[in-house]
Amino acid sequence: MTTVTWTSDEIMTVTAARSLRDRMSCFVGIGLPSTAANVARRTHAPGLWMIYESGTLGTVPGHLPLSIGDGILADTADTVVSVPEVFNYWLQAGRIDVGFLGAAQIDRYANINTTVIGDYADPEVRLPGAGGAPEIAASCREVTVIMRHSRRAFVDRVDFVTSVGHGSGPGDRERLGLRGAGPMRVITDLGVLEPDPLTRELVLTGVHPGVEPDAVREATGWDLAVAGDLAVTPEPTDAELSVVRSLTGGS
Amino acid sequence: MTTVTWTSDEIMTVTAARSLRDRMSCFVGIGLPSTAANVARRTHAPGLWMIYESGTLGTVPGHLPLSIGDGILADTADTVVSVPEVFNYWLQAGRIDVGFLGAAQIDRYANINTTVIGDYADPEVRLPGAGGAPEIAASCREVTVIMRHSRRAFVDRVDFVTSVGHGSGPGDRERLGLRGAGPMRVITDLGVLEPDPLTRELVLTGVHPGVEPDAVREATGWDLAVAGDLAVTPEPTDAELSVVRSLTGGS
Amino acid sequence: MIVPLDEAVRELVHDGDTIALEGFTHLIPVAAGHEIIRQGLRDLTLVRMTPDIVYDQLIGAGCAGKLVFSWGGNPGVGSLHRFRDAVTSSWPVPLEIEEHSHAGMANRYVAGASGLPFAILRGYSGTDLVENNPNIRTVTCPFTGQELAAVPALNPDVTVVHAQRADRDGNVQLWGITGIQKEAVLAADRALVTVEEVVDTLDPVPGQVILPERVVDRVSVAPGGAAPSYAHGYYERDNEAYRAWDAVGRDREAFTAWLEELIAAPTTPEPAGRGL
Amino acid sequence: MIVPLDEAVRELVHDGDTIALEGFTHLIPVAAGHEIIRQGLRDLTLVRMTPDIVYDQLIGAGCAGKLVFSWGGNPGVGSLHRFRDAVTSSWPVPLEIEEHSHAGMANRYVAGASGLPFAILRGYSGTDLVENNPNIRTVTCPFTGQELAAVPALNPDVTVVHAQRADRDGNVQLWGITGIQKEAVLAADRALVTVEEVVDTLDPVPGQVILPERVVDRVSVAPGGAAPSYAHGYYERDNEAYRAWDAVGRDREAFTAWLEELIAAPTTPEPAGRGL
Repeated sequence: MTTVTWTSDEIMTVTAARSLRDRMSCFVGIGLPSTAANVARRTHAPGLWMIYESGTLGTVPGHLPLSIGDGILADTADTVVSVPEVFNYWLQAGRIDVGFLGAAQIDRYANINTTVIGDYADPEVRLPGAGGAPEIAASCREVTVIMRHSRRAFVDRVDFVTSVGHGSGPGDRERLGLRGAGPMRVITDLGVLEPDPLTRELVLTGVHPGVEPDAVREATGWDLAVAGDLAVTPEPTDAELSVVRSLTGGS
Repeated sequence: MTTVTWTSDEIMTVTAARSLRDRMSCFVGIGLPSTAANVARRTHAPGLWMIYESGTLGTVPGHLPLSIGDGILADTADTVVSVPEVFNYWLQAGRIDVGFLGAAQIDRYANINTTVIGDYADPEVRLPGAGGAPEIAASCREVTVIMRHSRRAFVDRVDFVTSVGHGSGPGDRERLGLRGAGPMRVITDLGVLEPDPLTRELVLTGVHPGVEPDAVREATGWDLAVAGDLAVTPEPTDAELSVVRSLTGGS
Repeated sequence: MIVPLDEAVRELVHDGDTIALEGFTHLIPVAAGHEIIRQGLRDLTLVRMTPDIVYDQLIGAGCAGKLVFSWGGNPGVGSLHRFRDAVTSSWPVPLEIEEHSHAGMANRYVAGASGLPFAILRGYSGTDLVENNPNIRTVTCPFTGQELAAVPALNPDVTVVHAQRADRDGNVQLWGITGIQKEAVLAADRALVTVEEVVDTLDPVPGQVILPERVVDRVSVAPGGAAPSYAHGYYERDNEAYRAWDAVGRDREAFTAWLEELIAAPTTPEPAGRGL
Repeated sequence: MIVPLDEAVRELVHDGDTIALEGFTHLIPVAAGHEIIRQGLRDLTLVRMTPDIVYDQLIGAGCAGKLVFSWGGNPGVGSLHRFRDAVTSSWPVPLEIEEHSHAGMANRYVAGASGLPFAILRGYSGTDLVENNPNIRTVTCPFTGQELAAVPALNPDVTVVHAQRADRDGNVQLWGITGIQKEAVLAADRALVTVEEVVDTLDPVPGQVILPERVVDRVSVAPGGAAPSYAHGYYERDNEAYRAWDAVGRDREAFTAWLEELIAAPTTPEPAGRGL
């Protein structure tokens, strides 16, 4: 009998990868989202069609890119288009199934902040800013957010709405003219949060093996609701872990 | 002593070619304008930068194209861009020195009709329509029109304004937001017409050798004014004629 | 994905559809247009920047109820007589027209491909096109107060283009003058691409446009399918055929004879040189 | 046309200019940025979609009064500490910021390249960017009544890009990820292009963008001039240098030492591998 062990980052990555289906088109953010998408493509979703905002369409990189525009992305793409084209003809036109995003802060309605911690005019911490995220969150058919769990990151209300999740609740996306469904899952190193179909508030719907729901609630800055039928993430397989580690250099 | 003879089309083409200066950028219409631009490039303006609306930038065709998008235009271009790009990034942005256009009808204010003869809803003759002309006439720094002279073609008021020349007189282009200077010369098989600097009405400013001003007035559908210092087109040189004939197959 | 042309047309094109067969002089989908005539489709809204002789043929065959365009002619030769006859004499059926400039049509496709409801441009100002086309309006720049032309997005039910090659998955590659084809395909609900050939691998070519298979619904092999226009790297434009069309198109009887011959012929590609 | 880099910067860039040094991860004009630091330019409005470490350096050196951008970070590594320090502590000088999304910035350049005063997009709706940036407004579609975001055209005084090659006339060729460079050059009043090499003939390359010499004001040869970013076909991205910048940028003293070293160094290209 084999004892499989893994890190919390690894099970987060594997869980995010599993959320992708074969042949989906995925607009991939750099960092954790990129790792997860590349794991999916090397395991159960070989036909995953990855787009990076640098204009690389249908790329199949042989190793993980450090940036959104590494040469390996262009070398292996079906085609490389300009930045206006990737945003206008591909993202804005509604062709992308899922946006894979990271975030610095997220709130109970899955609104995302990557701009500032604190006041915009006099910030405590200045973050990189919007990048492609506001329109990825608006226009992809749905969005998956991948980020590590902490009270600093999971807040009642984000300091700055860089990208709209579910606004302040039901009907907000429609009112704002956002055509995609918005964040349908937030995958963390502790578990999985999904918006309640009625209230649109994020609810804990799954935990990773060995994680207690209370530990997740403790790491969340609002009074996190827990689903009645809380799922437990199936353990990563050897094959999944081996792909994650080959990509990240972990062991 | 050599006796040079030429046709009225040939001297029209040579005169139009002479109006181009070396290194100008020229948005070239098909037919007579294309012949003239290619003559210029093979005589005094080897650096003429020709654009056809099919997206061929800086093309140097080895023979005259029949259409606006013959393969020879792409084969010999500095680069080929999409049709939206040629209109938006090159024409609309105001980068083109001169538009070289033909017309079915032109009026005393150099407004151009390539749409219908007669009433739009129930036309006597249906013509091909606008193509690139409205925006070429609007956005090039200036426009040269090349067409054969006749009372049917040179009318007091065009049946349909496909492309604006000088509207109904001074100030109209500015009022309409047209940024180029508009048609600065009309070159025909009889002579050259230019807008009066004050009234913007076309005036006969030059005739080809052997053409009487009255013959031009006779072929014009309005009471054509004749400039006091009427020029006579210098005769085509052997070199010019030889290039024209090599391109058109004439002799 | 890769099916015979008659099947592809049957699956994707229906009576009453808005259909764009695009091609800017180069790579005109003539074989597909002829198949539409053969299948007797009716009441189509035909869209194209530069309707040329294959549109003259579709109009003469009575397939079209409306034409949306910016320049309708026989390039370098003259007028389209079937188009003229339909507009001036409603023969064989009345033809409604909606008329733009090239810049306007190009930007309508760009808006359609971009998921925007309209496009802005500097154009049309002062022309009589404006008062004859309710689809030419204005918007005011919220920064400068300048007034600009606005045109609605074009989103055809079907776009048909011809390309040099596809791979076996249906990824499409075209090059040379690529005109408005990418935007026309991306703007459409359904897309049919006829190709000169299907190959194992699309070796990159300078100036290429790639249409990923996920935006293409059907690929049909139609070697010579752009003739008498041309396919860069495969065969040249048959200028003589364009000149010869003038006499056929000019005369209803000559056209009708041509039409009967076309309909009687099996669905096969046009003859054309290869590998020029 | 083809002049040394220090001369090109002296001729085209002036204090107070709005200047875009564009490059989307690939082909970042680092050598030109360093020359701007050396020449001590001040009060620049720096524009770029993805300001990375060379913008961190320009900001830390006090060249910039304003930054217009959509994502400012050290890609794959973390934050830009000189940028943070300028925004939060006005060190060494205050830095005003104007902040967009990538889609907004890309469309601003497109409008600038197209001679339009503004661009429309589906974007920004519901975000806090709107209330913090007066350059994000709305327009209403005159056909559907839909409300869309509007952003003003970007027309820099100077755009600087790096490319693989130029010919002796100054025609420029770049390929690989070409980002927003074409639009940034076409939108600018003046354009400077640094290149890996000058060649006799620009042999066509798949995926190439050609910038005709008439839209380029100066070309300067700067082999390795994009390092530590990369030049497709010439050398790879130096990921270690990006990681190493974090420690330098994080500390005012370390940065100041780096800056003094840069200024003391002659105007020469960055070292980089060739022909990878």
